[in-house]
Amino acid sequence: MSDSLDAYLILASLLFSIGSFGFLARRNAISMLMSIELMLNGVNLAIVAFGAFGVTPAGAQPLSAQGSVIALMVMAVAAAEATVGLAIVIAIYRNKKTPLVDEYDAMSR
Amino acid sequence: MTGLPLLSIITFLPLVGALAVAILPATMARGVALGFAVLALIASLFLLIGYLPGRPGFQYVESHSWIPAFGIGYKLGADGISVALVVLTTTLSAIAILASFKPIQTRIKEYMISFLVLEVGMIGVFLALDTFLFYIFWEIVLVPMYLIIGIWGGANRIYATIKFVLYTLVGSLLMLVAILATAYAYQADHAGSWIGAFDFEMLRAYATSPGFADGLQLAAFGAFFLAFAIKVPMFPFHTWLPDAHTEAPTAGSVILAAVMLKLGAYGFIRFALPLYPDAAATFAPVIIVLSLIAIIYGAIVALVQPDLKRLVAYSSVSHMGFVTLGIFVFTQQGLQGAILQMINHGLITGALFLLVGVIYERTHDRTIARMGGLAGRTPVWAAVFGFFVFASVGLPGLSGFVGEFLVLVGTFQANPGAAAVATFVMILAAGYLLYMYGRMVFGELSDFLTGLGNRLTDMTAVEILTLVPLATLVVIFGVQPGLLLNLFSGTVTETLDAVAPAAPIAIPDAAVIGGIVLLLAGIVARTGWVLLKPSRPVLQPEGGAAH
Amino acid sequence: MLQRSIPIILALAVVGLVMGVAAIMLVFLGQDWADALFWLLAAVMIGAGLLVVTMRDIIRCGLAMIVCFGALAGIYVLIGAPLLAAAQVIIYIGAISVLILFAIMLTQTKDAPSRLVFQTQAVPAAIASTVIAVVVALAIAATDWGELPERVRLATDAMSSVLFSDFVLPFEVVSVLLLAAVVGGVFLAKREPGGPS
Amino acid sequence: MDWDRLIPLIAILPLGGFAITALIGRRLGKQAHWIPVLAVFAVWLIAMATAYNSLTGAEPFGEHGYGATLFTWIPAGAFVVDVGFFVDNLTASLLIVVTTVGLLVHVYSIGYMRHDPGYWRFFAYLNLFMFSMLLLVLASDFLVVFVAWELVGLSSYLLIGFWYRKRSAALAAKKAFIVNRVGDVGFALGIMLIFVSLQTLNIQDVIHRVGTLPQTTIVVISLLIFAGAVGKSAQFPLHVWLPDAMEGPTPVSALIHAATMVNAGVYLMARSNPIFAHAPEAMVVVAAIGIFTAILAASIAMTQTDIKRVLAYSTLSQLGYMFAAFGVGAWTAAIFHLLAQGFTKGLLFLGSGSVIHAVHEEQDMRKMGGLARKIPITYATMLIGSLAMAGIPPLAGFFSKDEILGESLKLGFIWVWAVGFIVAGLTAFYMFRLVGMTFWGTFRGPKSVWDKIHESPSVMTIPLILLAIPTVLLGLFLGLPLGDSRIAHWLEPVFAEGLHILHGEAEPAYQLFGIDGVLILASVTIAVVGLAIGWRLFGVDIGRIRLPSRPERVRELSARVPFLYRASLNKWWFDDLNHLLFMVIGGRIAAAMWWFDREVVDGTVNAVGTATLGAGRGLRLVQTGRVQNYALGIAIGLIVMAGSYLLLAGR
Amino acid sequence: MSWQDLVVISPLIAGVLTAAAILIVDMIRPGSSTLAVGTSLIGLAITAGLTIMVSGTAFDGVYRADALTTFLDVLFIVIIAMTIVFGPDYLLPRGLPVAEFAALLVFAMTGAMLIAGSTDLLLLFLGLELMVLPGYLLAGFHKTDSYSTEGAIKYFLLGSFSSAIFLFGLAFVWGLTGTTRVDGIAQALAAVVAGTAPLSPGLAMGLAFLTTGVAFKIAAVPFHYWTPDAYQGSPTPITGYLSVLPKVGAFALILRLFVGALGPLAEFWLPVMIVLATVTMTLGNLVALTQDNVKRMLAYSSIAHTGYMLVGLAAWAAGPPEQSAGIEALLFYGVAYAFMNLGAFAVIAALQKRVGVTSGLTTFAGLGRREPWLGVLMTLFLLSLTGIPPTAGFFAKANIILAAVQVGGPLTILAVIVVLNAAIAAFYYLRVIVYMFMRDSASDAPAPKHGALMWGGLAAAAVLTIVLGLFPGGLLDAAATAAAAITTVSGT
Repeated sequence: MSDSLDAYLILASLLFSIGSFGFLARRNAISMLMSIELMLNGVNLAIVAFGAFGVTPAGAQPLSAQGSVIALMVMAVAAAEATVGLAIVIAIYRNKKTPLVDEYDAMSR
Repeated sequence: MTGLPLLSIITFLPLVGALAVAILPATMARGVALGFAVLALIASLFLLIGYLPGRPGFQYVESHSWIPAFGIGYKLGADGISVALVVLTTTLSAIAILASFKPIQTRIKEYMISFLVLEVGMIGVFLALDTFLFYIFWEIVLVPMYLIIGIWGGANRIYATIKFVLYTLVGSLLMLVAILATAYAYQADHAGSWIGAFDFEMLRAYATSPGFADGLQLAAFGAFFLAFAIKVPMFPFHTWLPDAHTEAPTAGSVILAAVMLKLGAYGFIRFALPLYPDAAATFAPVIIVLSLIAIIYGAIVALVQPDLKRLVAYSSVSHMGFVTLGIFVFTQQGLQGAILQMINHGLITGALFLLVGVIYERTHDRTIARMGGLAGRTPVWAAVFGFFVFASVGLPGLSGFVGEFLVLVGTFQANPGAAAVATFVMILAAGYLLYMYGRMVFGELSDFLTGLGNRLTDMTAVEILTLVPLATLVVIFGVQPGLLLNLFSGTVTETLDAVAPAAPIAIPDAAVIGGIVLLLAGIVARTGWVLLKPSRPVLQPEGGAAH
Repeated sequence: MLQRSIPIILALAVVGLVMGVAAIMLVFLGQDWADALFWLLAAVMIGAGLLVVTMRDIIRCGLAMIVCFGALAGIYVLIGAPLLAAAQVIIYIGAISVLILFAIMLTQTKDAPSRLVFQTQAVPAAIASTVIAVVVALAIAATDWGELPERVRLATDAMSSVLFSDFVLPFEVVSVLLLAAVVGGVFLAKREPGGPS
Repeated sequence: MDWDRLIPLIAILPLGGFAITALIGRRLGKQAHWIPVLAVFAVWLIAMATAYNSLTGAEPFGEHGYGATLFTWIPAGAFVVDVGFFVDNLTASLLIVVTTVGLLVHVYSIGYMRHDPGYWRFFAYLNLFMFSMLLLVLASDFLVVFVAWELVGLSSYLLIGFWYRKRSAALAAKKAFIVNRVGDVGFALGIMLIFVSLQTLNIQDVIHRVGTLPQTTIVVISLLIFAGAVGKSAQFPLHVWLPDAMEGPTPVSALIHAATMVNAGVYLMARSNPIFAHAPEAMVVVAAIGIFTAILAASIAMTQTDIKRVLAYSTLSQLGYMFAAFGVGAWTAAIFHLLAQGFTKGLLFLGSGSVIHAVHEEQDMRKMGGLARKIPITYATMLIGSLAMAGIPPLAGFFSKDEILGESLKLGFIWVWAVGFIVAGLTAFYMFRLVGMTFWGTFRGPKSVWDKIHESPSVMTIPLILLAIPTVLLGLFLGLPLGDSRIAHWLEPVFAEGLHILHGEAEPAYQLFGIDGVLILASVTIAVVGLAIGWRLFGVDIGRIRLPSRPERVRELSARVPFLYRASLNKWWFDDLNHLLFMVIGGRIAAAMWWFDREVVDGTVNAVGTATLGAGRGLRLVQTGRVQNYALGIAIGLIVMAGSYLLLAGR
Repeated sequence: MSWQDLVVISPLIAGVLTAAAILIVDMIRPGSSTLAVGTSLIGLAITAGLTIMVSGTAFDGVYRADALTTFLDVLFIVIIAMTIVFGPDYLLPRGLPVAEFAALLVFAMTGAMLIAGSTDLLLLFLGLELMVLPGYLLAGFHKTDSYSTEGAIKYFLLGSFSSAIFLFGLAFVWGLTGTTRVDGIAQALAAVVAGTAPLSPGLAMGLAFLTTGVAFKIAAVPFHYWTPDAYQGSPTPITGYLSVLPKVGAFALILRLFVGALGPLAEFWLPVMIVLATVTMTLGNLVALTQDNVKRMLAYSSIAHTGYMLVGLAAWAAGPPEQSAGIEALLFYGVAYAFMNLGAFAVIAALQKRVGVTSGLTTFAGLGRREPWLGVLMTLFLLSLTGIPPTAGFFAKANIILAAVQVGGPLTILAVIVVLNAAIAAFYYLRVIVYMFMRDSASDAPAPKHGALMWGGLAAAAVLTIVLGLFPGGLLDAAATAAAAITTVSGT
């Protein structure tokens, strides 16, 4: 079981879709941020799994190593996004006095 | 020819004028604009004199590579038709500018600039020998007219002008696709070399042999047809015209009627026929039927127009119907008559709009029913108006007659039935024009006009000055149409050789029945719609009607 | 009170179930412990994930997220990427989660936790995300990955060499990325003297 | 003499007169008449010279006339139209009438229009008309004829509407022009057909080569030309414009609507006679229409009370005679009648003008009576004219009308003869009804008017006298010797070819003491009968012969045939019919079409706009402003995308 | 990492250094806008110089400075320079710092340049992030304004959502091909096309996720929702930037990814592109018809323009890979679009110099009277957006259509759809002109004074708009070489 790529991939996709559900459903901006983090982790899991099980094409670096590095990059990107996102959340919170995204609808149509 | 790029000079003199107007103070705008318009006129007269009617092909050709990547060139050239139309354009532009000295009091600078740019576009269209360049000039014409109607126009001007631009744009954009597709077809057949793919002469040569593929011909001709039919305008694409005419300022209507409507007809003759002869032959019956409808229909609708300008506008629809009819019967007389009719219509309708403007200046009203007895109060105006009204009725001896009759003779050869139908419009034309003339000019002075008191003055010297040249030309071309006919007879023959229909064009019953069925279907459908919910003009920005 | 704790109960149920399965596998079926561990961690991760997106109190959501990431780290170890697991712990649990918790604190309104957890469109959202999950899962199942029979343990030195040979440029770019994020973030989060507090 | 220079002058001089007067006439004031009158006088001299030389067969005219090309008008490929003139005896005869009557009318107008503010305008128009009419007569090309055809229409329009302040005048002018146009359409189509089938429009070429065409084509051509003639000569059903045309000043009625323009139709058919000769079917139509118009107009003329309208209807009736004559093939007779009528009608109209002038612009005969004593010259001349109209020998009208009736009978058109015979009676009747009501009995107008009535100035009376001369003598001059008349000799070269085609062998010899004599007696008798009835009912007062008018008897008689009376009074309701057809129904159609244009054609355009905007309005609702809605949208998009990719992969 | 590598990526380094320099200068002399602008312009000039000079590949091929790179880089640099120039007139009255503004812009530019040059999935992704992250921040740059921040958070949330989607797809593609190199992927897919390897559902799904992610960045329907709100909310000069750089950058990504890597699968994703293009331009135009806020209207119009550019891509995908007309048209369109759009937004920014002036249509009423030059310039840009000759916008459209008709078949219909859309679009562009010239001004407030920078920038945009329309030859050749650089690669 723990030796099958599919298991890990499905797990990853589960995490991804849970995150997407959160993103679609939660009202609180920060909850949405967290959901995005979940999605990214799902992606990471998939990447690592591929790295662990994938066949390294001839002449390329070992896939596992590539995978880890890519995952690392993704983490960094996630961190950056979190920084930016939280900054924006705080800024809008100052204006609107609420973290609830569905009340940010001054602009529409 | 001389080394002097005469055509470029004619084309771009007004542009220089526009720049000059832009730089110089507004007080000088009128003078400068008129000056450059007259310069252009003089230059075009040089062209007229220098042009040698006998020779085939184009003269004064200027050809420079412009966008080598696609073989697009800056190529101008003149043949008989172009020469005639260019001179018409320059003349009427000068007159129109002169005529708008008094009426236009606000934003005179912008006005003159728009007008000169407009002139550039129109001349360019008539001289361009590169399909791409042609399209560019074609579109350039739109913008100034859009502004002229929209800024200096009447109450409902914004609706009118947007309708005008959008309507025209739909057609012309499809034409762009057609132009490009044609160019590619040429390129594909010349080992992927773009050289000559936009050059009219090359394309024409290719069109005569081996000729473009049927599918392309039909599609491309369809697109060209739409663009030109809207511009002419042919039934049922004509409804922008009455609005545009009614709302445009006097000079705008003049140019619109006198020159811009000719762009479409010119396009048919210059591009649509030579490039897609087979498709043209295929389409001809339909177009003839549409032209006949336009001729009769325009006249009938004109009979009940309460608004003077609208009446003239619908008469334009009717008269331009003769042009398209003459073009698509593919006979020497028909085509020559069509071109003659283009020029005559330009002179006569232009003059009519000028005269309407004269009265509008004084009364600020165009309702025929409120006029009456002008002959007593403004005899000169009444006389001149009468002159042009009869010219428009097609009175022999004035230019209007020759063109129409040639078209009819040409049509008769191709299809007597069509000629018979078209000839009946002689009655209707007399009907609506004389009704209007009698209503306005005869009888006792109407209460409305009496109310104006002495504000209702006769024509001023300037106004007369604007009309004298037109009247003279109308008489000259009426007595000596040969002056024009010989100018472009050669070109006409060339064009016809390209099309050369085997047999007289039989209008298939299918075309007629189809047309009628469509009309009826339209009536039924539309009536239903109207009954369901009354539709109002929507193309206008909210509150657009207001000043 | 009851439906308030439903998500928790649900999550615990999932966890318990899976742990039970794992226990059974271990004890009775004598399978190797890795599978069991996989199940365990997976269960914890999914359960925690569900809690993150369902719980009302956002602070608990944050905590649940930490749990979730922890479990994921475990899975990384299991899959043979211990270094990454470490990074996971450091970056996510260490940095991001804390950052988020701070943000939560900053944006807690007086009337928090708020009345409604979910959007009006929670149901369609659930459907949509389920469909995504199903589609992806089907695609995965239907695909022959030509994968190895068993997972490759990652050699740390290999990773470092890769990082500093092939991926040196991305590495540098990431630093720039973070720099930009920080610069902007600071500007945006900084309270304006004149601005509303 | 250099005819190539001289003959064009006939048309050019009036044109010049028109141009000058139109431009500077206003300043000339009451002297404005000089230029036009002198121009026309010069034209008269030239025309007379031309006519003389032509009729005497002098060179270059010879037997068959002389023509020359002046310049090419329209060069359009094969379609080449030359402007040129052609003068033969037919032209010559017309020239005589047109220029003579024209000149006299010009002179007459000097007096008649004296006090009109539009004095100069009037003379300008008159010259324009002279130019058009003479161009029509001289032209050597069908299209040029058509040009003149339209130009006379124009000048008629201008002159009918001369008193433009009168709404009725303006409307009458419009009506005249438009109704004429209806005929012109036919003419134009005929010209096209001629060109398409013969590749030329030169009249001489056409009439010589027309025989080569298929029969049907010729019939169609002749019918189309006939349509043009019907319009211009106001034959049924296009007769409605002529009575209204009396709204114009009386000299105009005399010149255009009696003596010259209305005869253009007959002239045109005579000019192109060989075409008709090839189309007997068409000839029958011509005869039928002509004789029907004759009786129709005569019947109406009997009850009209406006002096000029009576004359107008009599004009119609006489034109009907001419058409009938042409239809039966008595072409010489037709032209003879044309000439006779030209002078007679000119005389009568000018006379009526003098009368109207005398009673202060009153045209209603019921307000006249007993004027004979007050305006003797007018009376005398008009009496002569009326007798001529009635067909009393030896006046001009007698010869021409008698020849028409006789010919039609001899050529086997008994029905034409029969109707014509009745019409002759009616003519005599209504002419003397007119004379009786106007000149005899007692004056029925206001006393104040009666006192001021006086004879017109000599500038008006002299033309009357001058016109009376041909009215008396023309018949004797042209119509004798009977059966072999001078006019026949004149026109022989013109008609010989056509007549040969038509009748083949020469027609039977003239026998004074045979059938022809009987016919003469018959027509004289019927004329006398009609005249007598007229006298009986409306009185007479010639020297000894005196009878009182008997209005009550008139009422009684008319009450006896109420329908006929009302029909005659209401002109057989033709105006009402036209009004219904073209004003009411036509107006409805036009209005409907305009509705169609606004709602359907333009409405569709606007509907497209509405639809587009509507689509936009609908689609913008998607943009709710809620992030999650957007996200959901994206998610759905993602699902669709994945689905489609998987499908694509599946293929 | 060798010296050679550093030389090749020197433009990127220069970009980063410029950003840093701006910040440092600002620390030394806080709040000096002229200084900030000056520094950034100098830095950008240097960057441009380097870009034009260097060429070659670095880091064994993950970064290629080829013709395409140079073309796009120069475009990006000019865009950023213009945006910076337009900034102060709007920012200063609202007390917003120019330095951070400029720095963030330059960071974003570096990201775009990285995209233009990289041939490695991961690098592309990072470049994308580096391009958009500053974008999020800039959208919310007016942090005390609720609209600005609202736009920002919408942009950010959806943006990172799409990034996650993109990454997921990236993961699958990588996992299946075993490499992040564009050429490597191309080879692997070539095998698929050749039939030696199956086109597995996993791969298809990966591609779907990638497409979605990219479609979001170029604001293709139905992934466009963020555009109107973000554009309307952002400070106007930044809106101009947002409407141009991220879009063109994302198209650069598309070129590298879909043409470079997924080229072999062209006819596989072609149908999707055709549908995307049609839906995008139609919806964009239709909704734009109903907008009364010019910024929002231009947002929708920018969506429509995305559709037009996609037609170029579709034209390439439908034709033989070495026939690069479609790509050339796309590149040309990008350039033309950049300048006319920047110009239009710059005019709005200039109008909004006075704080409190909205971007509603009524703001433009009587502009032709109040500020004739602004009116004329706006007219020019709008006409160019409409596609009226002789402007860049016209030639760009013509070029797209030409590319489409060259392929023929369904693309001809697409071309017709394009022109019909152009006709629809004319209505709302002309409507602004109606307000400017045919309506009377609502307010009679005196026109604010505009800085020389603003005028300079506007002049530059206007000149470019006209010149590119009248003499497009040079740019055409450049685009041709640039396109060749990529199509030849994928052609093999």
